[in-house]
Amino acid sequence: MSNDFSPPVDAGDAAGLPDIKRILETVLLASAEALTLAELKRVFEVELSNDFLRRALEELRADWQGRGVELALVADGWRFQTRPEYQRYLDRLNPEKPPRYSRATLETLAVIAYRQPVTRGDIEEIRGVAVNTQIVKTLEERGWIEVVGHKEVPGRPALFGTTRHFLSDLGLRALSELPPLPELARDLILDSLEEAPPPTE
Amino acid sequence: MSNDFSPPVDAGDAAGLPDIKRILETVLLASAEALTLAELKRVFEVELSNDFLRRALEELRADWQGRGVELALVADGWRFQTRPEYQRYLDRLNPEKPPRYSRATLETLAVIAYRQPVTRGDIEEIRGVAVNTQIVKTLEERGWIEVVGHKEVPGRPALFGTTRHFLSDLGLRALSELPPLPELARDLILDSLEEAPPPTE
Amino acid sequence: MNDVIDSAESIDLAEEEVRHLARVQGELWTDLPTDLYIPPDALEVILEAFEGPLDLLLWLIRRNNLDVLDINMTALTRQYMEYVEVMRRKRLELAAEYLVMAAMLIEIKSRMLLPRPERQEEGEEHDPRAELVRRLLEYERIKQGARALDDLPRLGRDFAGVGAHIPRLAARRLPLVCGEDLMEAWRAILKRASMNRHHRIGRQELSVRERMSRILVRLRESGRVTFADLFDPAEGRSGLVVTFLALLELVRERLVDIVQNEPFAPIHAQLAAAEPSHVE
Repeated sequence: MSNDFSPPVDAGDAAGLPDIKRILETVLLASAEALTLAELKRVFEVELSNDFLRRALEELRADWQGRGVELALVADGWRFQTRPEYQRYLDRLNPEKPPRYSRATLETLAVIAYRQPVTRGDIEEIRGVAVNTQIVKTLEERGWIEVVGHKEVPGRPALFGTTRHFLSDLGLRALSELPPLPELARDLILDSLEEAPPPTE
Repeated sequence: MSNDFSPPVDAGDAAGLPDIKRILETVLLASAEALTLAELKRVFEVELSNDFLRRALEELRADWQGRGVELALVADGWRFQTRPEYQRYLDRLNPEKPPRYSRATLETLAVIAYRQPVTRGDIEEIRGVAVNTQIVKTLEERGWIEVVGHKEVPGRPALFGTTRHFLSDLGLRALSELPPLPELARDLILDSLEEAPPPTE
Repeated sequence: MNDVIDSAESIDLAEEEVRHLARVQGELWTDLPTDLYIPPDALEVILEAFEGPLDLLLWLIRRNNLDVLDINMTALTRQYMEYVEVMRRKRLELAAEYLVMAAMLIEIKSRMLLPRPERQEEGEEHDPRAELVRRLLEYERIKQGARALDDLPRLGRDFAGVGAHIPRLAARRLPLVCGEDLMEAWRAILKRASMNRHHRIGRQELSVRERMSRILVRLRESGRVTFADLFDPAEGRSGLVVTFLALLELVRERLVDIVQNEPFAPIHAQLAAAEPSHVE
């Protein structure tokens, strides 16, 4: 069924799709955080199916095409966000530059993102240098990484992984949407260095 | 003005009214605070007149008519804000603990409900403490109590009673649907036994 | 190593940083000199451009057009050692990782010079450089991954969230009260009150007291009302009784006067007049 939304059971609260879309729009525009389907369901007095809600959200997303703000689905849920093309206007309003991350920070983040779960020792092995505590703290405070467990070796070192929030901040829905790591001369390595094939995703 | 914004134009930053409106919309939606005309002017590379900007904002406000979010001019400037009618949806999303009335307020209300019509003096005598003027005002503003007459004694003190609105807010058809009160003597015994089962009658 | 957030630092290629930073030092280099001479002033800057020994090795390999899969260990080790030597001379707090890597390079180089033992593990031919190459490639991939992550549009930098204001007034919530709350409040009052006073409030009395309020409101609005008009037969018998009891109570409490001007004339109810004795 393409577009024939049947009106939700007992209007009460929301008589039809236009109303539901307007309510979704309002709630999402007012929310600073992304909202999951479950949270959005809670908004309505009547029980709406996931399917119905998803279709309403997709329609709403289409309604917002061509504006400076778009409805996006990210790891944390649905949220309205500005389009990157409009960032320069926001920058002029607020000239304070967001923090730039050092290469060390970004590389640490990349190891955790692409090789998770990893211990501090794993990160040091890959980068060839000690991990600065401040870097881990910075990434934790940003809510991008978290301790996801402990490795069952002496000392039980913490295992780090990235969070949903990290994916959402980059506008992604899942880890699989991360830019793929380059396959560096993979064939050559496989041919000549049989005992050390490169890790593959 | 429906949805037919033309695509963003780079040249000169803002080629026409639709672009300017779209930029204003984006910037205002992204801003947590209200924005003054001066701040909004800063967003544009080209110098826009106050008049022009105000007209664009008025048009934008009109575009948002009938939505759950409105563009409002408040003391601090312009901002998008949710309409009161949509508050209940936001409340359901974020169920906060509802505030509670103080013990003094509840007791005053109880005396008025069970002993109406009563004067302030009656309430003070029953509760054994002076009645705070603010409490009476709070209950009057809530529309739960009203002055139903005056006692013909010196000073002609007001007689308070509960309103129909009070009954409907409590989901009652009549005052007699309030939970019946057990006898005092029995209460005290039960209380002293520390059992305090729900009173049945 | 520059491990903390530094707004001036970027994810650009090490070479670009070296060149850029070196220019800041007043020297106009387009590349590092091949003789590896490093002006003492620039050394620290150059060190900071590398994230560690792996980073330095990758840079040396790239700069010398070495094949990462067939590294000339002699050339690489010599160059690396020269760097480390300069670093050691100028910077005593040289990170230990650089020295560990130096030891590793020398070990690899010497193993390549030695005749290979007959029995290697499982008969496989083992290239001493394999582990180094694996680490270099893995690090290179992570470097590129880091750059790719940095290039992704990021909330707060390349786009923003939205947040329509929720007006405070609309957000004001009123306390909820239920019947039990009132009962509890009443019990609390009674507990405080003297023990010998018995308040018993039943359903019947409550309806009477409620009706008293309603009659007072009606009389205030309409003035004098005929007695009969106060009764609504539609309420049924119990309703009529409640109204009658309410009127009696109102009269007893001197809130309402019942008047009849002459026998058999209509009876009226009205709000009690001020007592003459109190009106001076």
